[in-house]
Amino acid sequence: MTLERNRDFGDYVPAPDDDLVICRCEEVTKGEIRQAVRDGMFNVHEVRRLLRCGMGLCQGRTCAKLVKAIIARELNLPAPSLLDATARAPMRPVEMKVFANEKGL
Amino acid sequence: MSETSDVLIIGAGAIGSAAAYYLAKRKISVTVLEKSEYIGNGGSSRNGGGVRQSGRHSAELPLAMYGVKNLWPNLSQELGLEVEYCQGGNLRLGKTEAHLKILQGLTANCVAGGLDMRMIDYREAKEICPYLSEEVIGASWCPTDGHANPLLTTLAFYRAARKLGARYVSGAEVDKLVKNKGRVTKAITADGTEYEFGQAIVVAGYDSGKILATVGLEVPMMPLLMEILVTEDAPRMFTQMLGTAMADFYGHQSTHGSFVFGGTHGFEPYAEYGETKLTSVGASSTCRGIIGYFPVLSDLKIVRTWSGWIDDCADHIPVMGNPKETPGLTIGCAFSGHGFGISPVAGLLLAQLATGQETALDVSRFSYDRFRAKV
Amino acid sequence: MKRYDLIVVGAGPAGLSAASEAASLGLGVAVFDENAKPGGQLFKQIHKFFGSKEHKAKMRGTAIGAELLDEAQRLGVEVFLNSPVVGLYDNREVLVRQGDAVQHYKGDGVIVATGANENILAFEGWTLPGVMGAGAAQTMMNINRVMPGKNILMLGSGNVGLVVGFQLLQAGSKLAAVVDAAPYIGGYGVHAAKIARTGVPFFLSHTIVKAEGIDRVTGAVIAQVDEKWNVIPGTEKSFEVDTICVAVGLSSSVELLKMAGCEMKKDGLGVIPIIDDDGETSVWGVFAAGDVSGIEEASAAMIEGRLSGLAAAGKLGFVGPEALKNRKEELLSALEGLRDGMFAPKNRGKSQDSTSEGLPVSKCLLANGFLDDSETFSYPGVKSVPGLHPVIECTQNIPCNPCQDACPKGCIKVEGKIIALPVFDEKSKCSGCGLCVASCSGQAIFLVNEDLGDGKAAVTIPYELLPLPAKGAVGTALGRSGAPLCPAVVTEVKLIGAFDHTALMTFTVPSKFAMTARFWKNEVPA
Amino acid sequence: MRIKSHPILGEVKPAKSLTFTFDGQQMLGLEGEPIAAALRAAGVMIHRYTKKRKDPRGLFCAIGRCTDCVMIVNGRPNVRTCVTPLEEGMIVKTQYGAGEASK
Repeated sequence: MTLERNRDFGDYVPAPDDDLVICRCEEVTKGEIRQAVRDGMFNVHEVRRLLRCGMGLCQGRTCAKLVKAIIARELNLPAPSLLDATARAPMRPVEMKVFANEKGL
Repeated sequence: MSETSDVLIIGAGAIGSAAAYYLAKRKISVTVLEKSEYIGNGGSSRNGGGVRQSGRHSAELPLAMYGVKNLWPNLSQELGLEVEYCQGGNLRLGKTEAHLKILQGLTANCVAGGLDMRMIDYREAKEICPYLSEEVIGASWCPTDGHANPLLTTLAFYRAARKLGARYVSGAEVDKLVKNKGRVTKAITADGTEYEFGQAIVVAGYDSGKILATVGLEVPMMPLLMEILVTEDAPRMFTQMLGTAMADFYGHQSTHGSFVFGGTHGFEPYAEYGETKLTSVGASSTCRGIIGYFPVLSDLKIVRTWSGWIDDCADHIPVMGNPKETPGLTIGCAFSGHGFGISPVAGLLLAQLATGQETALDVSRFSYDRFRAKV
Repeated sequence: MKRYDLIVVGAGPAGLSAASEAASLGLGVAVFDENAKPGGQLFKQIHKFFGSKEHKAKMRGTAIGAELLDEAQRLGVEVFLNSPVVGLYDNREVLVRQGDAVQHYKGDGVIVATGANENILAFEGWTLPGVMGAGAAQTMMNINRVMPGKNILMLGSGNVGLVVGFQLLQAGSKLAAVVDAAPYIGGYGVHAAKIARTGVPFFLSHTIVKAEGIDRVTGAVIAQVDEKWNVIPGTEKSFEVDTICVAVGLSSSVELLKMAGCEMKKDGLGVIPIIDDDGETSVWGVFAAGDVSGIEEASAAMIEGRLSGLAAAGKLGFVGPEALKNRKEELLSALEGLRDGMFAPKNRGKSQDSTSEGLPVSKCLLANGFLDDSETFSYPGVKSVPGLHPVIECTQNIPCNPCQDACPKGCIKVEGKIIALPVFDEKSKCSGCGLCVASCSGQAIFLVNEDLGDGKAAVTIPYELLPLPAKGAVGTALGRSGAPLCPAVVTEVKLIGAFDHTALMTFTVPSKFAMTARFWKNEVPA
Repeated sequence: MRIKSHPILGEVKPAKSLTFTFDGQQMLGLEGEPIAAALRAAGVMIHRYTKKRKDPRGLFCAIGRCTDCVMIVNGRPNVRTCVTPLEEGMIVKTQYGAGEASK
């Protein structure tokens, strides 16, 4: 979908819960996410690449929906219209030595 | 909003956004079109983050050196975002005499180009990075190399360019370029929107090929799929960019703590161009490479793997310039898998090329002319 | 590469059912599960299941899990535990972590039955130790036999919140309150009622403001919200709790399906795979069954699993078209029964003002978790007759019918569809056996003799808490709301095998409380 | 606190006691249970302190998904204690940040 990205959000109005941690692994706050959207990060992919929310040990398994909802609210869009981050192996953290030890090929 | 701009940039990767930034800084009106829904969704967000001069082709070396000297050190400050640039040096490791021979060749080539780079023995390498396997017998060492975070660098250029007024449109795939009276003057996107321009920069990775083909240009590129992995955070262990003579793997520990490693597994591309699937063997192969050189990392957990496409040029160096056949058009593509480290300087040069300025460095070696039949 | 006719990812209700269905048709099946124990969430589900008796209703999740495992083992399914699937690659190649290696396997068919993740809620203090998912609390108490906390606040009144809330009481914890931002209880009314009658308050249209504490939870503050979910200042209430459980829904664990390239569709804030009625995704030979294909009850997951197992067998030529068709119709019709009624996936979010019988749904039940005493006689299971008789306080269309078969005297009828409200046939003679009381997964059936002849009434309730009182114990009878009514003397406590751990406690109260006393507390009224 | 008797699950099955240490302190757990259960039974709530804010964290999902309960186990950081079985002699430590074993 074509998206014009030079959008005027007006002045940033701090919210009382801007300091709330949203991504528990990388300790990214709601305020940081809101600010990132205003800086032009218009989707889950860009916000996570900028802030690392969803890039920690759990890979966003906990916070993905929360992050999505905050981005959507800031953009004034329905949250389901945003796509999730891509799912990638490994589904659980796996040690290098285990990955290196392949069997059954 | 007007559909006309002084410069139209096709591709919002690190290089496209760097060009947009340097143009917008000069108050030139810029529009950037991005095929993907996401900024920097191609190789710019998928590479290993090397900011490397060593091991470069002699043509690229001056660009890499210029970037390390003039652009990278202040980039975070200039763009207002920490891009995690770390000048920790580059260690390229060898385990056999044959390896050392390769490294010596690379070193001689770079030294000839004026780079501070030398061969070191195991002991010195171990002093630089205490985690090396005892099987390592020597290495090449370039103390001024380093790494940065490609995701942040790309988004920092985008963010800064956008703040300076560059217009960005994502989800806008260019179908074709159109010539008018011998000059390329507009681009038409898949939904039929026409974007007119004084000059266009095509900097769309492998996709540049089909866009350029619409005005008769042909860049000899191959798409290659690379796989990368990232680990859990770990306490800071080392700052160097790492590689091996045989290119078993390459990577570094990022400043936020996780290790990023890429590698090849010897399998030919199996995916359709554009898909970013992974093989079931890629991560395993890279891990074996890493553990062979850094056994201490074997307990480190991998949290994610991904892949990305490289626009590999027939002669493995980029194409940058204004082809004679297509006035109005600047090309920047075929960075062949080593574009990230030179992305700021490439953006700067493309901005200069597109506006008829004298370029900061000689770019004649990257000219499109080199593919023309010699008569 | 080791090849199987069918690889199933996840040994929960859907996965084990799928594996057994396929193995029964001759497929060589492997099941991989990341946990040390099979059964998925079943072994945490210590409550009796709803549904039809053909599909394991009134059995506890734990017993269903054991039965499914037995079946799979009998049919030669290879179940690999401690075997997290790392990735699902092209051509149905499955990479599994086993011990210190990653193993490559190939499935001619692959059924992904990876279940769901708990949703969460972010609020001030939510990262403190002591805030946890309701499922986490369930794992700790029912699997590990460790109390998650002593005083607990439950956020969420869906079935997970209600079921876990009651299980916390069973584990010996105190439940301070059940809180939900919605104005109505989201889960089954009967689940709410069994909590409410113990005296636990429900705070609907309330949200959590903060978890208090410095390095662990020591309290919680909630407040009322308006229609736009904004906190109404001045309505704050504090609780001294050490644990806050979050039960705000589940999300399908779709990562493997996404990785495999299956087409997805939106489902709330997340996505679920697009599947056909066999559970097959857009990728050939890759199926999705159970919660991963959309959140439902485990009873539906088991049938979905069987459908996918059957379809995989059909696709790979293990079953002929006629047999395939017949079995599929049988399974689809069972699934249809479960997907009916006011809690069906298709009716989620719709108003539930009246039952399919045209009876009004109790607003008091929806807002407070209990039926108002004046409303009970509106329902076909509640009638006042002389002598001993069942009182069936089942007031919503839930697909469930074990009570009908439990009564040897034919007192109870679930007519027509399985979602119909049970009807008490006052012409039949109740023998007082109590099987209906123990069979009701919602603990909504009571035996009452409204007049014993001495101005007293006898009330028999299902009781699943410890300690069981002794005969003769004097305590307090509580009403549906949990409010103390009067002193009550325990006259009998019956626990036989057929009751499956649901004790039947009979106490006597003055006759006027016969139709209102619904719980007994071991406290002498002041 | 352990749940010895349960109305549905009955009496707890006897299990072998295992000795382990938590931040140097000797503790007892049971064979077959995850590290997190043994810690919870012993009243330990804090598993780690975060990197940026130094906030305390404990058990959250209990099924190995959220990775909040990670600790340093036998010298290895980021071990999910809710799904890692307790073993005799295990050395379990509070994790600070990415795995520095002390403040």
